[in-house]
Amino acid sequence: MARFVLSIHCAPSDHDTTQRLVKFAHACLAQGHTIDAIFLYQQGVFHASQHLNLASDELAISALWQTLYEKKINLMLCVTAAEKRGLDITKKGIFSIAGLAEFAMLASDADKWVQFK
Amino acid sequence: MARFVLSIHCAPSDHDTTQRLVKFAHACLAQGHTIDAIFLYQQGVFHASQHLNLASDELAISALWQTLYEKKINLMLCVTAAEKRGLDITKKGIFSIAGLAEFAMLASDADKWVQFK
Amino acid sequence: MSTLHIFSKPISYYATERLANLIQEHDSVLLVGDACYSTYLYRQFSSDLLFLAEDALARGLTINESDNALNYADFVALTLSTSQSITW
Amino acid sequence: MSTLHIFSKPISYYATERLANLIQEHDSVLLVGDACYSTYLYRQFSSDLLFLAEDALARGLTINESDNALNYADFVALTLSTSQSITW
Amino acid sequence: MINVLVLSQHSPFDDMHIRDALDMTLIFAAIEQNISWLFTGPAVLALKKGQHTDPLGLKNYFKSIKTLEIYDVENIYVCEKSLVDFNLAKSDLLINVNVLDFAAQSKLIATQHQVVNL
Amino acid sequence: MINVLVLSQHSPFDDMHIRDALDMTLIFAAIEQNISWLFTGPAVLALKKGQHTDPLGLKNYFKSIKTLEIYDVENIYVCEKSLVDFNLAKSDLLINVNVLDFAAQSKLIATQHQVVNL
Repeated sequence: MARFVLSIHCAPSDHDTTQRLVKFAHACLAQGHTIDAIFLYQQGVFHASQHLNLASDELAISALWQTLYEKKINLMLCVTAAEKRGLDITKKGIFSIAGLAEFAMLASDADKWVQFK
Repeated sequence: MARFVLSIHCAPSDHDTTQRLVKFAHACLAQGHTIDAIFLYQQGVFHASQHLNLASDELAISALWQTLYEKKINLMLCVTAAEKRGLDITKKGIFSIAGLAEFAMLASDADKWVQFK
Repeated sequence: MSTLHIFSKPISYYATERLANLIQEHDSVLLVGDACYSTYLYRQFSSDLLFLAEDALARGLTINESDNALNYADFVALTLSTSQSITW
Repeated sequence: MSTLHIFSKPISYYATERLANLIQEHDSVLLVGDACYSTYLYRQFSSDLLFLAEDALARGLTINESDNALNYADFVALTLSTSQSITW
Repeated sequence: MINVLVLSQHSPFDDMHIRDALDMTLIFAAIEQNISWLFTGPAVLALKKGQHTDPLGLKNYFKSIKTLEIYDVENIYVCEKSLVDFNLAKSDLLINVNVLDFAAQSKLIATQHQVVNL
Repeated sequence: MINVLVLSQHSPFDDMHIRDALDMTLIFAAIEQNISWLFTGPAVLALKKGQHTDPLGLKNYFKSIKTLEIYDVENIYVCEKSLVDFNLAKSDLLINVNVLDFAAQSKLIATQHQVVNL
């Protein structure tokens, strides 16, 4: 069984990429693989916003991240990327605040790193 | 003398475009023109974030918007674009919350609409 | 030692000439999202294109029996059967 | 009735063929930001390119006397002397 | 009443570009300006028939495109060359559109008061 | 120790792409992995000498690029074709780099454990 890290680089307004990352993550787990971390980097940091307000016919982004959190996946928010982009890191919800070094170490130990953008 | 509206479409992490919009706006005013509104749309809504935390050698984005606010320019934040992207619209600072219709009416009355992206 | 190249947009989004030169014959090319609209334009990168079935179907494309249409389990397996992936 | 076309990135970011066909001879083409690195590549859009002087200088480019180098006052004036602008 | 042109160049699910353009088009129609919408490049794919992105969880905005006429948005233009590039015929499209060559697109742009590229 | 390749394709002031790539490169060097950084397309412009963006208020990250060697980042690669496209010679660049043709770039990619495109 393999160890994955995933990273998301696009804003939550990119619904298509978001749903793809979530499905890929669940498919990994279904095959018995491990996901050591999903890293929110570049515009991807905004996925950790606690203020997403979407209509009911839109992709339920917050609920999708919740499904990954419930599978005990470490959802890591890059703190420097977040601060430069104006995300309120005091309200992080299910996301953990991390430095680039923490993620780079996990990525170095993982078998595969797949980017979503 | 002409009436302008400007719009910004890129995130605050695009420092280059941001400084250009600000300089263009001040140059408009210096020539005696009016700026009826600057509209934050698409990823541009994040300029209204109250949580930008930049190092001192970075572009002072919040201070630049303040200079435009002090010139009494209406800094309009598109509410639907903001909600879809996760911006906290309860903390709007110097920006005013507006619908697309309000901006479209100003754009219809203006002589020129210049986009920054 | 083959690389998985992942594309999610129509080919006009990419530096076609550069990529055509970089992608090797034994590499895998996977089309997802909006890249599925125009799979045929991607033939210059690989004669053996892979694409995500549900993304193609959602976009109104018909899948032929000869097509390499993948589901998510296949996508995961593909990342493991290649040495590394690049999301362009 | 001329249009001002504004570009802020190197030309490879744009659909060159389509734009070359859309831009009219009497239109104005203004290069700002990272478009200033490679002004010569933009000649296919116009024989009379305009660019923002301070953006070009910051990027280490030298400005010749024959160049149409603009400051921000010129940029504002240009938006008024053209009928409409498009930021590509 | 002024002439406003919305320009779309992005592919259908590239961020929210096409949806932002749709919103902008509908708003200008609502405030009774003479609005036009021009699709070029991969944006023409947003007019393609037979798309059902609801199974992916993505909002099916193609339904709203189909209702543009109801909202009195009649000036929908499509770049001829882009249709060819994506192998699309007029009959493959969701709605009735005006197909324009480059010269006609330039003319369309020249008659506008404002052009917004989204 | 694994081989990690950072890929840069964006122009110098397109959002924070190059700076994000610089941060990523430095971090992998700091945790002592075998890091390489490949510049292709407009990204090669980030290596151009004589740029002073401080007057624009933009962070002069070119200074940090110059210090890469101090941080033991020695594997800096540049696409040969992209240098030609932007009319740049090796002597126009801030630092000493390895210029690679397409075959050499493909080989570089093939020897990596992870490739990150920023």
